[in-house]
Amino acid sequence: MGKVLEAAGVSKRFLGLQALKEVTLHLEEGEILAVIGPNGAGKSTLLNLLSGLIKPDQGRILFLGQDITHLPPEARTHLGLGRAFQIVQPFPELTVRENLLVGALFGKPGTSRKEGEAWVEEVLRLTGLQSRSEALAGDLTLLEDKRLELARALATRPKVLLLDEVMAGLRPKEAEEAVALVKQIRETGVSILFIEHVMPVVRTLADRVVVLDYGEVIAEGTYQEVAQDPRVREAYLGRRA
Amino acid sequence: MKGFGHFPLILLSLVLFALLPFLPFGVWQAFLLDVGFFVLLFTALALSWDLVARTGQLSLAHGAFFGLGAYSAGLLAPQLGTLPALLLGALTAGAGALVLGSVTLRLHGLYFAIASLAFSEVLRTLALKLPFTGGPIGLPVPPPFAGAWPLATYYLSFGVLLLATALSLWAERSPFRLAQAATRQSEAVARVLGVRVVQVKLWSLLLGSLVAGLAGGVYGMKTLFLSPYDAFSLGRAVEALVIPIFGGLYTTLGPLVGGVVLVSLEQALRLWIKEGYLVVYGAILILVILFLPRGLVGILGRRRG
Amino acid sequence: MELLLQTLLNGILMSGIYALVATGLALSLGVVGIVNFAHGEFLMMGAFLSYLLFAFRGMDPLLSLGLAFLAAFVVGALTYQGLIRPVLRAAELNQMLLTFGLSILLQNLALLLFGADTRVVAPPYQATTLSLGPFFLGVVPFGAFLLSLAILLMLQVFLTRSRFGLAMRAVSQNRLAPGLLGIEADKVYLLAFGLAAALAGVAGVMLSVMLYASPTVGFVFTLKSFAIVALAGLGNLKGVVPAALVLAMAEALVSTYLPGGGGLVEAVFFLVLFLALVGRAWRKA
Amino acid sequence: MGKVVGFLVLLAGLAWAQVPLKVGVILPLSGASAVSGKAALNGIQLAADEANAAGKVRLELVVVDDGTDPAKAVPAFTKLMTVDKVDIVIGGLASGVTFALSGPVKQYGPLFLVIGAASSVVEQAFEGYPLFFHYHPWDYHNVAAALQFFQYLNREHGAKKVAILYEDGPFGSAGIGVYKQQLEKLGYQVQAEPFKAGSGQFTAILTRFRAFAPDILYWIGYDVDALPIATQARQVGLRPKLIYGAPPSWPIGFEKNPLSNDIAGMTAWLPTVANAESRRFVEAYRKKYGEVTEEYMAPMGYTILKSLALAAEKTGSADKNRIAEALAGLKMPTPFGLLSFKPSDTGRTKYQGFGSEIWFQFQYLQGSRRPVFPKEVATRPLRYPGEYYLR
Repeated sequence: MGKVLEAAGVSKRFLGLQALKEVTLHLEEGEILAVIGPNGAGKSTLLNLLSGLIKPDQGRILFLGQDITHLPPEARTHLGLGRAFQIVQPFPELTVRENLLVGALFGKPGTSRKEGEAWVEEVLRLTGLQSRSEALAGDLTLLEDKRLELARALATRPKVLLLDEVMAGLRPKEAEEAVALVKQIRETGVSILFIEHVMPVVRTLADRVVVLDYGEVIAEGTYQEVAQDPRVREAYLGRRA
Repeated sequence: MKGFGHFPLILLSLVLFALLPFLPFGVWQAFLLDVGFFVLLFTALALSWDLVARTGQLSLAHGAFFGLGAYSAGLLAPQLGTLPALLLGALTAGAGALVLGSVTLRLHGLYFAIASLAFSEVLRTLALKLPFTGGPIGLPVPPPFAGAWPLATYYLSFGVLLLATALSLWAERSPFRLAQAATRQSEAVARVLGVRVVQVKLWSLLLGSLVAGLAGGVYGMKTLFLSPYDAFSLGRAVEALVIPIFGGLYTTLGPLVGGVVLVSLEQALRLWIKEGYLVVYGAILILVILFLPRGLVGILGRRRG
Repeated sequence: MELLLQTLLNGILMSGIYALVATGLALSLGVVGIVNFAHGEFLMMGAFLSYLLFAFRGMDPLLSLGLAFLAAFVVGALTYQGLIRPVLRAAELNQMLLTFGLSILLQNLALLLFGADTRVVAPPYQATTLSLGPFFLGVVPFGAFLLSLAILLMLQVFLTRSRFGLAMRAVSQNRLAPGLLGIEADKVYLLAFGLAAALAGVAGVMLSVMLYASPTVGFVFTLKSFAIVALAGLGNLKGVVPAALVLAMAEALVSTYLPGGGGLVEAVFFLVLFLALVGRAWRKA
Repeated sequence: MGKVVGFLVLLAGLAWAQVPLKVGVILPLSGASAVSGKAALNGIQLAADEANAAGKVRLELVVVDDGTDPAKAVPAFTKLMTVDKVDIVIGGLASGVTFALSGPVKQYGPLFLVIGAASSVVEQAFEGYPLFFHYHPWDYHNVAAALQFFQYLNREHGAKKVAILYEDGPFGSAGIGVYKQQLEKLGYQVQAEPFKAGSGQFTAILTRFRAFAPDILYWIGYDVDALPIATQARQVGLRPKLIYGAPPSWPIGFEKNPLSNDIAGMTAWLPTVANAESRRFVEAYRKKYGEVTEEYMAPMGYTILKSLALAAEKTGSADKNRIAEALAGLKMPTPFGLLSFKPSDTGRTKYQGFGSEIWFQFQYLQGSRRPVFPKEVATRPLRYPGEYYLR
């Protein structure tokens, strides 16, 4: 197993606020890595940096050994780095199928229309959205929206998938389904880095956990390991008190 | 992709326009041809606006593209002849669009609209001040093909509409439509899904401006005279935006229907109501928005996007 | 040096009325979320009201100010109730076409009623001028500037002190999802739109004294107000005054110091705007 | 209103009317030139009434709106030619629109009686067209008339410096180069600045002019600029001895504004002009419309239709070529003085009605406009310097 995605000493400031401070972490091939941390710890900033929506002030980002620090998001997607958003953002005026087709056709340059459409069929089946494929994305329920978000990222045929709190707002039963879906995606050979608030999800899903606090990595290890870490307990409990 | 359903309707209207000079309208023939000329031209302009708007760029610079095309073609026609002049006019407009587009890539919605408006105002002043444009007095333009063929302007105008329709249909029925729609609805998401947003926006603006520039060139050859206030008119840019909203946004049929109805309606109202006809025109715009939020084509079906 | 100071003075005086008109536009944009192309027509109504009262009742435009405020407020509120409220949830472009249609309708209604002629009022103080040493100060532009400032200050107090004002600011800073449009928000919108129109109405009265009344008097000001509002940041009320100042100064300096500058004023105005918008967008990223 | 129908038919009550004549009228009834266009139409309709009442001809007017916009004017003109089938057209008020009509006019070949379109660019466009009758003076006539006044001011009043404000559209910019050159030839020092019509902002330019201390502040613009210039000149402390302007029309109510006092301007006609034709026109106009017009385009329209009716009477035919022939030989008293056609000064067109002689200078004096120059028409002496200087 090798590192598929790596952040090396990445820092980012917003208007004087240190959002990330020399963060170094990596994702192994075939792994499911969770990044957790209290609100404002810099999790979303990290994801935006990895997917290229913002540029770091310092540090480098490597993908499959290639330096992608200065690549725009679409180029990263073309290399195989997919992403799903926390706040679901489907294209409301397109149908579910068309939403997926965007990812399928543009996620990998050179995909023919036929290949793209075939792949969309497969993603629809995998994510259980077949019956809704002709519905406008603006008309979906929250659960369907979440599925679409995942499906669309999947449609770009990523080697690595970044998931931003895809379970947020789901009922436990629904979250269970989603967890199963993510596991299924990993089975197809996709490595996954996800951000999550819901701890049971982290426990059942993550092979490894990285904890962020105030923009810094404060702990790393299995769920059990980090759960025992005094700094992590302080970060979570100390703030709640 | 979608849009097949309306194709026969689009084809039918195009055929009708192609045959218009040969239909038996009696004494109204010549008048209808003149009205038809402007209907075709402004409809093409509206389609070219829609083509750009599909990426979320609300252009108020279409008056500028129109003016760039009109002036370039008008200045070059005496030396180069009609068709090369029109072509170069379109290319000038395209060059202007690329300049505008590349610096305004990060502006969205109303910010883009106002920046493009500013661009247009600055260019108008240039046309007013540059030494070779005829300045405020204006620029005479020769008729196409030295006036040899009376129907030339009409068919040139038809050609512009044909081009605009073809481009729009292509964009609507190829994956480009998805790229445009994704870009419009969320640029960040589109990029993360692999859409080359910068290219999509610039291409759309380029295609739209080429058509607008071509329309401007043909306009000058019809009116035989250009002045900065007319050629770079803000009113024309606004009309280019009003027609698609009126007809139905982000489709080929919408601007087509909207242009034919609205431009003819204006001519007709002016002829029959005369004083104050624009009051009625304004009221119609309001009523359409209130009761047909998807524009005229909203009557035909519920889809858009 | 004298010329420079006089030029700056000219710029400052002009910025007051720009800010007043643009603030109205920013209110309807920031609070209600409507791009109102008919804003200039509210201004035109104020100008005509002032002219009509002057021509037929001999009323001093100063007295028309309050009346124009109320009348424009009512027209604005009615416009909101009848036309804007039904399209609050519609696409932005639809809203724009609606207000554009309204603008055409009102402008041409005025044309039908009053003709295209330019009309002027003649209060006794129209050209009265104070001279302070080497500097000259027109009483009307100065008064209009002070009045604009006073109105904007009152608006500021209203926005920061009153319950309604606070609600208005809350809405403008965090626009409610359309689905959450409650009765409270509805009232806020109504008030904001009425206020926006009222500000334009008052500005119209001032302009009837400084310039003229005609069906198209509002056009230039709508255009410049959009520029100012964009420079300030759409819907950002606080930015309006500085933005108005920047653009008014740019105009004054260009037309004073650039040869042939009078013909370039608009171009420079829009060039400044263009560079500012573009520059800001690239810097932010 | 009867006007709701697309055209207006005026029928003489006299059944034995001899020459029926259908006349197309294409004027800006909307858009930028609507004020002048409506005034012209009023004059034309008045003259048509009179001619029909006299009973020797029967005129039928077909009126269309050119919208001050080439895109609207061209179809409207075509409709006149092909649907209404008129052979004679009165129109051509705005220069740009008239230019756009040059193509269709040459195509259909009507007798074209042009009411405005002073730009000599239009003259070039109609060069060689045989049925082109241009009543209004050309721009070079306007320049000549104004220069005559400037010469007088220089000679009699010792004026030496002119500051010119000109709007940057075709109206203000057309003759500006010639003006500057000619004024300097007359011995003037000249400073000229463009402005945008309707912006109402002159303080900056006027402030700059202060250092130049002009004797004459000359503005070439529109009615919208009249009052702002008068007030802002005072507000920046500019004290010219004469404020002189040449807009196509003046604001309504301007004469009642004390700030208009002593402002001078150029026009071709005033309702107070003392010739018999003008008095008759004013009387008839008042009777038909219940008011007095201040727009010179009203008597201009009146004059054109009068001359046409007269020519038709003389030939007793509706044939455009014969009417044109009769027009060419016509000598007719009008509110502007005697009308007769001669080749234009440049020789480009054959039938030019009025020249610089119809222009005269007036001054706002105690609430009304009075002719002050040249001497032959002056009813009051020119007040120089004006009160804006004496203040």
